[in-house]
Amino acid sequence: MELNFSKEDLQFRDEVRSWLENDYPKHVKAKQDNAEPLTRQDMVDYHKAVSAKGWMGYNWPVEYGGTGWTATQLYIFNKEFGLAGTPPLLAFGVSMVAPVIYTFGNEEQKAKYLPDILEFNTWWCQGYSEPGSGSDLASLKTKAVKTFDGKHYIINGAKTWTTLAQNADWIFCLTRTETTSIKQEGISFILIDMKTPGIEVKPIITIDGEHEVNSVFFTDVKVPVENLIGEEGKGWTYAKFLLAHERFGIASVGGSLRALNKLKEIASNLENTDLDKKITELEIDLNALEITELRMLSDLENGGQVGAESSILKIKGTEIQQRLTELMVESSGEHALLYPGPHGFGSNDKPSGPDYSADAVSKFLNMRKTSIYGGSNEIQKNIISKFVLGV
Amino acid sequence: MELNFSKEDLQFRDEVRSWLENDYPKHVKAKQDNAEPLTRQDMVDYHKAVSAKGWMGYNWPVEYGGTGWTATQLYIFNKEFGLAGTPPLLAFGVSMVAPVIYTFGNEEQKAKYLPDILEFNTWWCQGYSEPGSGSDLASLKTKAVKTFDGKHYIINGAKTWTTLAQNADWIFCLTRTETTSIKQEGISFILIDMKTPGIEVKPIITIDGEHEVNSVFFTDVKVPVENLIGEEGKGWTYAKFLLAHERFGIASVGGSLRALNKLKEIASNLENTDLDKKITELEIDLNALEITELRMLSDLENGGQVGAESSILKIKGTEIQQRLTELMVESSGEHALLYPGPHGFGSNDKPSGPDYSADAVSKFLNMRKTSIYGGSNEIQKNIISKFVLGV
Amino acid sequence: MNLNFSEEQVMLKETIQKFCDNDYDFYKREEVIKSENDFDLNTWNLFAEQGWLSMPFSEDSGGFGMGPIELSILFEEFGKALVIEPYLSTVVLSGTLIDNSSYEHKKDIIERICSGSLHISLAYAEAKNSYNYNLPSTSLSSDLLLNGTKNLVLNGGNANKLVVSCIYNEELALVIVNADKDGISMNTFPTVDGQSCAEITFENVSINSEDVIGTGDNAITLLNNSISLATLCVSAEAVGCMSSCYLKTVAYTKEREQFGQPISNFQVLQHRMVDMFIESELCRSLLIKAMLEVDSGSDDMHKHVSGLKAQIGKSGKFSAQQAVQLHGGMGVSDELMIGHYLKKLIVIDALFGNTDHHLKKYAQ
Amino acid sequence: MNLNFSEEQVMLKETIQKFCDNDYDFYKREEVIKSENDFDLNTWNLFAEQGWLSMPFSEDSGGFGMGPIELSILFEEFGKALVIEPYLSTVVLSGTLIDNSSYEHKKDIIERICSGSLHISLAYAEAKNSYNYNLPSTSLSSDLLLNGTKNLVLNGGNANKLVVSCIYNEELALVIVNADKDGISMNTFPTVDGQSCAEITFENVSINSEDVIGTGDNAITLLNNSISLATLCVSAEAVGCMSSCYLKTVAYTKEREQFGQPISNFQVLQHRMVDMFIESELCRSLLIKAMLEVDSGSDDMHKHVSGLKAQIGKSGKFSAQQAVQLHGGMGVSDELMIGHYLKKLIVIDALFGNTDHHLKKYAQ
Repeated sequence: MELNFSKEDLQFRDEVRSWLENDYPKHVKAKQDNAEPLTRQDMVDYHKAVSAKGWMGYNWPVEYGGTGWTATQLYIFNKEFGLAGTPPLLAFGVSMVAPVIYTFGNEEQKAKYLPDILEFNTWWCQGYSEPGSGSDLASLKTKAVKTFDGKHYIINGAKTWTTLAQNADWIFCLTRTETTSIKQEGISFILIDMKTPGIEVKPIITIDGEHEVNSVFFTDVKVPVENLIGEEGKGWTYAKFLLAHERFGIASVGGSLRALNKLKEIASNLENTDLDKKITELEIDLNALEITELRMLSDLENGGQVGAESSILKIKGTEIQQRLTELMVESSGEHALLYPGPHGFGSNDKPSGPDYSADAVSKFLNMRKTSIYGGSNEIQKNIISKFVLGV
Repeated sequence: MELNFSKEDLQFRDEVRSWLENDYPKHVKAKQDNAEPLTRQDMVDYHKAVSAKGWMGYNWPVEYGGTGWTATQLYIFNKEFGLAGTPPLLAFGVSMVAPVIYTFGNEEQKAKYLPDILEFNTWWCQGYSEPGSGSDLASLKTKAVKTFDGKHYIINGAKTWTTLAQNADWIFCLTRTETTSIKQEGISFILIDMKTPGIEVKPIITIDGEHEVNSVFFTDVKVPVENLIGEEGKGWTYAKFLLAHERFGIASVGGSLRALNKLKEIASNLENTDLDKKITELEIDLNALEITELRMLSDLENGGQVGAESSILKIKGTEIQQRLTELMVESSGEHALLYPGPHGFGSNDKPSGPDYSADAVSKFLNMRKTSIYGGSNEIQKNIISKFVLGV
Repeated sequence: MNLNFSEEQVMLKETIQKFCDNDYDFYKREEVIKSENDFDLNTWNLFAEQGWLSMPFSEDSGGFGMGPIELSILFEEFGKALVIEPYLSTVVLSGTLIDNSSYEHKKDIIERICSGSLHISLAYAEAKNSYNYNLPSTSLSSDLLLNGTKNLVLNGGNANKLVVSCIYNEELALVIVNADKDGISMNTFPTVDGQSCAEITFENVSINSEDVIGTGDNAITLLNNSISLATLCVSAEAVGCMSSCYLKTVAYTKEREQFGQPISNFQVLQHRMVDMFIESELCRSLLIKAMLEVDSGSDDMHKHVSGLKAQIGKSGKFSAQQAVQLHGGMGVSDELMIGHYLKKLIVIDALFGNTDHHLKKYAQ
Repeated sequence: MNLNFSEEQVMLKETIQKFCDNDYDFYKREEVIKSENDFDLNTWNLFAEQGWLSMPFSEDSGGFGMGPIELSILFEEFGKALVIEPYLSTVVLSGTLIDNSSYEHKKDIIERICSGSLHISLAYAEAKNSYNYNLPSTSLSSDLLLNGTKNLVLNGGNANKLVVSCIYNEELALVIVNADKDGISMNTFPTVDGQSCAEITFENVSINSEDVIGTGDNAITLLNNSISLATLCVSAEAVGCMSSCYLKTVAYTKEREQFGQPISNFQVLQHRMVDMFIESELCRSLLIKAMLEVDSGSDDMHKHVSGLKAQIGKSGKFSAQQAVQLHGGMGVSDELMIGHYLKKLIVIDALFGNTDHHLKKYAQ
């Protein structure tokens, strides 16, 4: 039994750290460290820098231009990026649609889409949730009807909670190509160019004042049948495959460690023993979460399987992220009532009081989504109950 | 709006306090204050003293020898007794079977049973739960079959968790006189002399080492039909009536206040700020519980109805009682591992360390039952959900 | 004992409720927040006409002589509708403080508050005093020059006058000053709950001696009573928010279908809503206790306000967080009331001392 | 990185598991507890034969040179079966302390521990030291007379020898003394988890100078390492209890029918069991971290043991309380394991510092 990383892994960690110190774009780092909003171009610059290093395909096999990393390397990569406070890498292209394309797509599709994803020439978004379907994803209603000549689908319906659709070039959608008695059947996985006529993106402003998510409406949107991935009606299978692909990193250990360290530094100047105790409890929680993730990693690396236990990572990871922002609000005291809005107070006009309080509540409000999306924490507990406890 | 008691109520409170100071049997008080176990005779002495004062029928109407108290008086009575640390009055006779008898029984039955209950000449116990039926009380299986001549019931079956059956003279039982498709039908309410042949009482030792509850087995127990209360097959109605009768006092505000004061005194010598904070939170909780009970009381006194909201009193009352014992264990530190057993360490042989630790764990273990019995706290939440929230 | 409202109180409650239901919907509120103004002048004038701005003031000053019970009723209803008008700062924090002082012009000021023509803010907070309001660093010199910076002055940007806490002769003092006086500069900021506050700097602002409205123990009492009353009011507001949270969540879960049934069928959600209901009821009980204690001016009143506020901080955040969670994605949308209750309850926890602060105060 | 057990460790685990399953059932345990003896001599001899009593000792002393990982494996299995034999006091607390000391007779003592013929208890606790073990009031005079009272001496009533912490020359010291020596008197008491402990008074008990086995910093290190290792062991024991709690509760709720269905169908109970499972897994993770730190003797080892123990206190009580609650009436019956897990987990929280104590230690 050995918790330490191998020499190779330590070398890899040093390489990641070196990149973060030298090649993580400075203008992005500056804004990110000051909690200033990033522009679309900032995000593109950042992703292209990662791509230039050859790390964009962090969870892809080598044959498609991926890194072919071990689970441990991927863990180290995630943790170090989190510790450095980088923006999370956008998952929609590289980590969500790409594995579906290289696993179930045909050669033309692989050639058409994968290189642009690797180089971040295309920004993807995800068309899963609909106004009526939340945790019950399979109840989706967006329709794709084949034209008479069989060359196109005509798509009608609406998707919602679509993250950064306002920036996206492409969207991958679950659509209903057939109405069946079993709702998981008749679903197809279709890629749609966001410039296609008939697509309308409407912002949803969230309680933190941000425009991060959108509703996307489809009115008679004409899509070539070549954009169907795999077989018609098998979309649900691909969707489940995709979900299984985004397990690791969900614990956000690196990012939470960074936030914890900041919180500890703040608390050390406050002489508030109540806060100290809460932080200690949270630190132990985070420690337990990290070892739990490493245990699953160790199982994987040693030929084992990790199943529904990984829902623990989602549940505890999001609880810890939320709790960190709660304690940051608490440490702001009465100054928590100030609201900078999504674009900050501006540079000349900051209120006095602790500077960390400026975005404490915004972050707190933003983090509320984490226990809701990606399968709410209640759904995760259902999964553990069914698949781990067998009840 | 007025939280203060009326002059009359304050006079009544003084009368209760005076009785507790002067007439609460000294030998019972001494043992009770030292957390020493009471004998059967101690309990009889105590109840007879209450009876002598005319307070045994605390929730009865005047016509049957009850006090005819207002809800406020009953509240004061409960609270003052709790604050004085008296043993809880045994509910089985006076508060459970008696209201069923004077509401649904015939004149002979009233004359036969009520005076003995008022004078505590008979000790009653409750035959509700069965090995298979817990929260699902109506699934009970104990059978009562009428003899050919119609003069007796022959009873077979088993009851369990029967509190102090080892001391009881009589038991009131829910029995199945008919097998029906709706399980709530066909249940009859029958009184049984514990000396009847065929009854066997077997102790159940609980985790605190106490013999408080029992299993009671009935093998061909012959009971006169005169012992049926009300109509055959209507037992479920009477049982529900009975449950509605034991709502108040369940919050145990007086007893919890007494325990809280003791805990505060102990903590004041410990210089443990963590414990202090937990005690403060609990004190506020208890305060909220008391006002909540008073609000329901005020509704009653002003002609209103109190429904399923009173489940709050059960839930929070038991949570607070349990929490109090938890904090007492905590304040015992490492000495909590000592176990005096149900009969204490004896008088000459006490361990050093804080004296309050001697029975801290026993009480903690004993209190675990409170969130289980009388409709588990989960069942109480189902009740609130259904009848208050309407979901 | 009678814990029911009097007939007059029930009528007051119904009047306010009717106003909120009919004239204060979500969209109107959003419009005002997004406009240049921090509140709606017509609404404020309506408050004046209804007499609500006169409620807590003594009859001598032209008020209705109502107390913490009526204020609690008002604020609970305001909480349900998330009213943003600056009642707390002008009427409760500043108005009652002045009314309780022996300031010679107080009648004039209170009358103008009642008519809706005057806004006053209490400048009690500073960047570094973390809930200890009795030791400001703002000072009044022996020749009555005021120097220092106050922040989080609620509605400060709209205030015609300010009540400022400061140190004078090594004691706490309270002074009144016109907001447009020379030497006063101001920055305003939005607050999380859609209101606004100001950071105000005083640089050698000369104060008239008659405008020093309290010093020493008297100033401490005036300030603490005013803040205690305001703490009670925001707690009542929180109770309003909390009861709306559970009621709206029950309604939503009954309508929202997932997996072929309303999600209110799921027992975990049922019990969660029961917990929200219980927290709300327990807070209401503590509110009743505290408002009766403040009403009678008992020795324990600050203690009971602290007990209430400590619980409000915990229960409020719990209720709103669960309401958001059970609303799923809709819960984090700015277009629904639910998320705004969460913001309000966060602000209320932060105002006048959070849970941990009041737990310590309660235990003292 | 590899967090899986080695083949030898898996074999050890299986051997102990087999023993517990076959030879250590509930009724046998109950019999021993109710008898005059505090443990079963045959079982103890079997431990010796299996070599389990030799596990943690250095090979020089005749042990197997195993470490905290193997001890954790042993204690987790002991936790599942609630083994009451005094392994902790004789082998872990006293044995490893002596083995790590430079005591000249240590080889003899360790050999007798390994063979099962010698019991030793560590007298570390006193009535007033509330988890601060480095400042005992028991003292050793300059002419080597021991005076003072120790309490909560685990298995003290059966001990042939005692290791006693005391103050000598104003420093901490550890002495070994035969339990039957003149001047030693003893009272024994049962513990909540079915074991026993003693309160031992020393009155001018003369100590041989060679039996002072550690003084000053050396004594502090010996004592703290021994208690840290014991803390790790009881935490592993707790993890065993916790995993049994959720597994037995899952099994029970699947069988127990109410309202015409197994109660495991109720979502509230399902999520409660999921919470128990999660707590148990998180504790296991902290256990792994702590045992590896102790194994490597890292600077942070005491910190990580404290983190583990703090979590064990919370999670352990939660898991056992929920197990009792979900078993309903059966949960509070002394005839089922469930209630005994609760007792054990209460004892473990109390031993060597409870949650709050270790949170503070962790933060230091």
